Amino acid sequence: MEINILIGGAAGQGVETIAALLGKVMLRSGYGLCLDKDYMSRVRGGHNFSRLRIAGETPWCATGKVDILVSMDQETYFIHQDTLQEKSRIIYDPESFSLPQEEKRGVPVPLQRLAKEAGGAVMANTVAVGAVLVVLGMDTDSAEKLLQEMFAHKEGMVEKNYLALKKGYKEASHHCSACFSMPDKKIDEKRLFIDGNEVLGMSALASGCRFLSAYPMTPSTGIMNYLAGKQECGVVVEQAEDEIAAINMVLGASYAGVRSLTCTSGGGFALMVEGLSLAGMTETPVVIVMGMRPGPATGLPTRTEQGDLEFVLHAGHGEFPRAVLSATHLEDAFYRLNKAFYLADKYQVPVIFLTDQNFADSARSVPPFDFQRLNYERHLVEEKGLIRPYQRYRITEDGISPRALPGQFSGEVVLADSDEHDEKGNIIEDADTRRRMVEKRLRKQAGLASEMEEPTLYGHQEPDILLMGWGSTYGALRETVDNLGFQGRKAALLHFSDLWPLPVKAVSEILTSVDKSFCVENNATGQFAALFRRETGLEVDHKILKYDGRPFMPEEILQEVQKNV
Amino acid sequence: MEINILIGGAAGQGVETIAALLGKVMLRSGYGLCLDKDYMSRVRGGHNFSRLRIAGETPWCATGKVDILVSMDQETYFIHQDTLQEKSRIIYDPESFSLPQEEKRGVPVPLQRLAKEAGGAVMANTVAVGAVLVVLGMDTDSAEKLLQEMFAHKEGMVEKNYLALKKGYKEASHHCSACFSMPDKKIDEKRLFIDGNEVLGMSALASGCRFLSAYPMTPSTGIMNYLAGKQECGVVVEQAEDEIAAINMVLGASYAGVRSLTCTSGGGFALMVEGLSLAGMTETPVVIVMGMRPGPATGLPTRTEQGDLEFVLHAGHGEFPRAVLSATHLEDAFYRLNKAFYLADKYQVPVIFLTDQNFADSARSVPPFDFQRLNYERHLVEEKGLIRPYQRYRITEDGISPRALPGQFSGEVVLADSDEHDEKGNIIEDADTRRRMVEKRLRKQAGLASEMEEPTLYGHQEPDILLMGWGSTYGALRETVDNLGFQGRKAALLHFSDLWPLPVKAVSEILTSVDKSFCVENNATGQFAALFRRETGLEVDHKILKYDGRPFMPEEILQEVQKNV
Amino acid sequence: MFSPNCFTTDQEIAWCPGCGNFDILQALQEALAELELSPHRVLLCSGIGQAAKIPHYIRVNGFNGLHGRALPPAVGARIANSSLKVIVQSGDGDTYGEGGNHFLHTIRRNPDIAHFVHNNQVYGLTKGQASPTSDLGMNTKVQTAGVILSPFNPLSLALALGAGFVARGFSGETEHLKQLMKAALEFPGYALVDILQPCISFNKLNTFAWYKKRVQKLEGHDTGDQEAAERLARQWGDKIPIGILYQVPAPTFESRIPALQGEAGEKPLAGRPFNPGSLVHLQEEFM
Amino acid sequence: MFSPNCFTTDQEIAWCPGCGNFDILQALQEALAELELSPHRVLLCSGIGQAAKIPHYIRVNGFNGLHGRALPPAVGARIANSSLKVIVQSGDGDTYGEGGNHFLHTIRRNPDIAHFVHNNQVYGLTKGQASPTSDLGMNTKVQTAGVILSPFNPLSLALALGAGFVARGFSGETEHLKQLMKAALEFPGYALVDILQPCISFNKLNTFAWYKKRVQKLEGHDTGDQEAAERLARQWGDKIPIGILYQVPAPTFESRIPALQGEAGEKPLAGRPFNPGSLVHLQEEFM
Ligand SMILES: Cc1ncc(C[n+]2csc(CCOP(=O)(O)OP(=O)(O)O)c2C)c(N)n1
Ligand SMILES: Cc1ncc(C[n+]2csc(CCOP(=O)(O)OP(=O)(O)O)c2C)c(N)n1
Ligand code: SF4
Ligand code: SF4
Ligand SMILES: [Mg+2]
Ligand SMILES: [Mg+2]
Repeated sequence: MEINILIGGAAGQGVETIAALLGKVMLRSGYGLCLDKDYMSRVRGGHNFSRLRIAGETPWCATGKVDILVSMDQETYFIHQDTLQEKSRIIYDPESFSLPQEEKRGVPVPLQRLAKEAGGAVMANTVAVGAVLVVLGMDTDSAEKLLQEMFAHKEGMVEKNYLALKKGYKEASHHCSACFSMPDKKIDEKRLFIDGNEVLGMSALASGCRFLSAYPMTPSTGIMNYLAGKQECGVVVEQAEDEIAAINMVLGASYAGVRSLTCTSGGGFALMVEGLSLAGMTETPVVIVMGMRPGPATGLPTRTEQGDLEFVLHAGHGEFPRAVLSATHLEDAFYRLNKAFYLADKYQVPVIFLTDQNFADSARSVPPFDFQRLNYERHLVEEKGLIRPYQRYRITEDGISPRALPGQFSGEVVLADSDEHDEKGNIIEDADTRRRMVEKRLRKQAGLASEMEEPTLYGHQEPDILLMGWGSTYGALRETVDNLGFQGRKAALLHFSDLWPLPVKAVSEILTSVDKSFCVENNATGQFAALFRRETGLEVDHKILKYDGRPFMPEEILQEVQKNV
Repeated sequence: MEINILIGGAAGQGVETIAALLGKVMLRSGYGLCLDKDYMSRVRGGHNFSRLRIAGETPWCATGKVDILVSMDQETYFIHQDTLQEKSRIIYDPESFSLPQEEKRGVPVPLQRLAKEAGGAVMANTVAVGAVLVVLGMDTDSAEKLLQEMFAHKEGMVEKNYLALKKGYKEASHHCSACFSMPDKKIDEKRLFIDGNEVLGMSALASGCRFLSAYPMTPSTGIMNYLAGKQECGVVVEQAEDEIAAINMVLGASYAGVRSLTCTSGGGFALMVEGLSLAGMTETPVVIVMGMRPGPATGLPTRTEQGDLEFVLHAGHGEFPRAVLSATHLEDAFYRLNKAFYLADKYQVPVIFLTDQNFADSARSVPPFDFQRLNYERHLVEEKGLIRPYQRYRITEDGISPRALPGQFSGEVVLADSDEHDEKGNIIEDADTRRRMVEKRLRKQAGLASEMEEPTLYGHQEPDILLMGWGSTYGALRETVDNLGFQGRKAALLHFSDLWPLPVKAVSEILTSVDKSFCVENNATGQFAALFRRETGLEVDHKILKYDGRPFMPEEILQEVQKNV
Repeated sequence: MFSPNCFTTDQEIAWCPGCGNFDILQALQEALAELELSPHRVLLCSGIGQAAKIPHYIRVNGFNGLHGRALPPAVGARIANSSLKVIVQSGDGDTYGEGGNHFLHTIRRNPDIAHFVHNNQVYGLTKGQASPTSDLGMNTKVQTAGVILSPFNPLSLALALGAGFVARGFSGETEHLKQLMKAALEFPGYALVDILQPCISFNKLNTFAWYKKRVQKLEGHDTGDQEAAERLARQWGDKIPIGILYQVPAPTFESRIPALQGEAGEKPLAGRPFNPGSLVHLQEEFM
Repeated sequence: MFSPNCFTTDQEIAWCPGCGNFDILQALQEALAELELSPHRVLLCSGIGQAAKIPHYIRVNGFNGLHGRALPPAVGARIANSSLKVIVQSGDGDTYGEGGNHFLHTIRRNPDIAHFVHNNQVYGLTKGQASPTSDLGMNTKVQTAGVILSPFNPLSLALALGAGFVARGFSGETEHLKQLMKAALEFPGYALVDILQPCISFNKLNTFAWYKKRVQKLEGHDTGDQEAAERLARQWGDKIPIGILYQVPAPTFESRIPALQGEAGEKPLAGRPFNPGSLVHLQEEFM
């Protein structure tokens, strides 16, 4: 039992506002929900939509079928009519456009007019929310409380919005009241309704990150927005003149002692590549959130892809250790970004945290996070551990040199150097020091490898069918495995969050015992499958690839799997 | 029979001048020779040296032992004394420093004083050349002719240099005349004495490249210097404000119709990565010569490494076809850079041409090139083939769209776009066009693959021992195989010039039939071996890796091979 | 024969209704028509942003490149084919932020390029962050405590760098803007027109009315007087001068590049015939 | 107690004997000593080039980063630890070429950084190509027909961008240079000292003698007069003014960043205690 609502319209018509309002109402009413967004690279016009999926438990991802279509313009109806079921309903404004005559599922609600009657055209969104609520057979209590909170500081707006809500509710009730029955609620405790970028911003803040420098770029701008709104928590957010400045500022700040972050997308990351190599050479901790979107070049700026895995794995000239982690689902991402900071500090390496538009812009209802689980060890030299004269790049067994901060110890200076250097950080040219420094740095890779988490098998524990994936496809893959299970198939998922150094034990063991393996990726060339082969020599049987800028739906994956077993 | 001369001294002491003079004398005397350079990232002081190896046939690379050491300062002697043989000789200026008493191999020649007597201290280099010639038992005819050519336009300098040459010759003859016997000459025809950067510059020019924009960076600056000196041939060389400007200028020029080139090293290439992706998306032909040096970051600016293979293979966000070729030896590189231009134009893709400091700065005597073999097809639409309205990104079976130039056809405009686009080049957002455009672009990869040259087996045709390598290690590997052959081993070399798409047929076939395979690379992580495994699932038995910034000597490789067979 | 219609395309325009970009587009189409430039002889290079979408809305050759990188391809194209009339058009963020270094050094080169900057004092496409030209104190989602970097003055900078043609326009004065564009297109060398452009969605400070009230067409100003131009360039506040501040030609980049001069120079680099065999003599110096 | 010797290192200096960089190094060591700055409280950021090797020759904290990127790490370090005295030092190519964009936008920020540019009007480390400040017509291996880009004037540019402290020094006037450095180090905000520095190996045009003959110490100039400063900045040729052209403080970047103000602001960002548990309340807005 679940309800799927799609709200569509032109950019600027309030699609996101309706979705956000409805989402929060559902959250507070104790439902599980998820929300994703599909939007164009423009500010007004075109076609955008948000999908809200509501169930007893929190769903893992969006699906393709729609129960209620909130159609803010005619285009929305034509684009999405194929997703409608027999019993679906279409909420639309009959004074703005009309549905084809044979279309019997319409719920006409004059959104604009009712909003104006309530006090202003801007409230058309609230009218639409009212209409949806009655169609679902819900009351307006929770929505009213929300409007109260949202508009408390705006003179008279609470009342006007109440009125708009009621008008929509009433008008729609003439056509369709409680046309759907809501799922059974299974959630008692408090939940957060939060999207990927917000989770990452919150995690960064709670990980003690105190400096973000970035240059705006979809789909990562949300992280910058989140942190910029939290400057009272003692974080500094500086919009850089370009991504080169961003990464270099962040390196300077990290060198000087604060946990620092930058966030970007492929094109901006491309500009950070030299700085990444600098982080590798100077052994400066840094976390880079890289939100993927379809490339090459500008590509499809507001859409999703997993096309930059190999790019981030090998980005930067020269050889140096790094870690690459990815965002799979919200709960995991909260703790994993903290792990990124931990690894960066402990190993003094750059850590790349891969997300994508699908992750960044999708929200779900999740239980509160455990802030006590977050790590804030800085791995700095303490007074008592200090060996004088201080050597920033002392050669050690594990490759990790003692890290002190400039100004930390009287009489000691800290020299970070982008040239090959000796233990003090001074430029060298000789072959022997070079060799020893390369080895020192690369020894850290082993330490990093030991920190990588093996993926755990989800689904059947002795599967015939193995799905493999990484990053934001987690939800769709998990649902696919569930569906295969319902069909009596022995199916399981190995989903990777930690990508580099690649943890290969679990998968190498199981791969030989399954009948069919599938690697599912949101890209055109199967980059994870290639990495996997590079590391193990093993090949998966099938690749399921999608590269049209849209996220996977579970039903698409299911279909591809069924074709091949 | 061969002679090895090492000329060493501080930067600014004329090491390179002596080497160049001697080299040209040997060339004209009909010997085969090669020359390599080892220098520091400074303009004066420190320690630099050049090694000249002279034989009947042209040697493939430098070796570690030295017959004549021209020691311009005391440091040179101490650094290189271990490379000397019993019969070696050391030419030095006794008025500048003295050798240890027990050192009996010295040939004292007061370089400074004799030069001043001849007319000026700058001619110390010419004095040294004279000394070397007599030690080798050669006459001064060829050297005189050369000085005549070099100084003809400088009043009085020819005579002064003659005098200096003679003084050095005479003075050294008191200590050691014809201490060595020269190899038998085996070369009758004319040869060129040319280094890697010069070969690439000449090839670019002869390939019809008419625009270079670059930002100076060792070890690629030599290409810019070469082309800048040839502007009368109709090439434009523009020093960019940064590497981002360089690649983008070059893309604009290529879009507008000229074969264009940029050259750089790792750090500069890092800054071009976004532009690379732009070339991929706009399908603009471009050739990038990427001269590797040890990283990460600034690393060892004047030294050599093959550490950026994986970086260039995956550089750029998003997925797009590219070719990666490499410079193995001079003759091959001359034609292969032309192939790079050909591939770029035909497939409308970026082509990366990998070199390194070892290749760039090493010179050999080689037969004249066959300019008629060079390709200059531009693969542009002709009037008769033009389909109107012109569509820059028409979807075709092989993925190659018709390329017209702006201004070429009256009434038709050419639109290049970095966003995902339709056939005309206009921005799109829909899934279907996106999918078709991704597939169109990636279809070109198959065409590129069909153009890749399989490496040919050098050495024993049914080998037990297989060496694999790529790029500038060719000479050292070839000599290693020869040496193994002399020792009665069945050894062979598969050396890759074309790297991506990787031609795997030859190697996959032979790998299973050899006893031991070795992948030899000038890096610390075995990047080619990793690529090879990714593409074939196969693993080599041993990796021989060197990452101290110095090129391989054949004897080092030999030793490692012998340890493991 | 030449009408602005020659330059229209069938693309749906993705700008917000009421955006100042529409006026700039129109002024450009009219300017090109009045100068009788055939679409295939014009090249428009742009970066990424709202303004930078313009090559899709006007029928001329277009190179819609990377964010911040509109100028370098234009310079490259001028070298390759100096018979093309080259225009560069982009946003303020693109030109003065991400692309600042190219702005500096392109001015130093002085290529024959007309540069039209849509200066809406905000990042439009990425939804409202401050741009280099945003006024002090402007609040955005990122600049939550208001802009603290002092605004970048493109005109002062261009003058300090020795640009030969420096002008300011306003999208709301379309006719005047068209004249500026024509003058820039006819100027031999690099010509900057910084165009004040209301962004109705994100810049609530510098609105149409705000600009309208302040802009003042220059009259009687001597465009050869650099110090006067510098003083005018600094004017920002109650009165903002629009018009040509400075106009003094100097030798262009193209006129100083050896390969583009003389007899061979008459044919664009891109069109010259070539035969590899003609260069065999290059080998001699190495023998 | 504080002597220039406190700041010397055991590194062999890789500059050419006679290079102007030696004088700059000495002036800096003396300036730091006279200002009684302890080595561990000073941070010197540089890029890549001959000048940029300086952190290896002076005993203070050093961040020797990438070519062209000396400024951004310095700004980051100031944010992280505003108790550090931060100096940026690099070459003209580094600062005005590769790093041009950071130069522009760092001036707009006005962080408390002293910026000393070793302006030898050439690329030294890469062996003699033109730099942005090279004089017109200068011949090099790349600029074989002479430099054709008009020289970049850092002082004019800094003034046009509103820099609060703009000065020019000459390495050959070490005492005078030291005073400039001290003034820049004491100036609250971004302070530029462009230092004329002979490169004996590659710049045969602007030699020590060339500079020596031309430089003129400013006397009686009002450092609060922007227009006068702009006029002086443009002077290049027979007479080249050295000294402080402009000096008018304005609020610094650091003083406008919310997280660095108030009570918490007294402790550098890098040194503040932190406990993840203190932020649990962040979740409320999502409930
Ligand atoms: C390298 C890179 N960084 C960031 C972006 C994201 N981006 C696209 S447009 C834009 C800003 C646009 O502002 P402006 O240039 O002023 O143009 P406007 O939209 O205001 O016309 C940004 C930051 C990008 N496309 N590429
Ligand atoms: C990204 C990048 N491009 C190019 C280089 C090569 N490079 C090193 S120093 C330098 C120029 C140095 O000139 P300048 O900054 O004037 O310093 P100087 O040596 O004259 O003191 C260049 C181009 C580099 N290290 N990194
Ligand atoms: S966001 Fe602003 S600049 Fe962009 S189209 Fe809309 S009004 Fe114009
Ligand atoms: S090359 Fe020039 S700048 Fe570099 S150290 Fe030598 S003299 Fe100084
Ligand atoms: Mg803008
Ligand atoms: Mg310099």
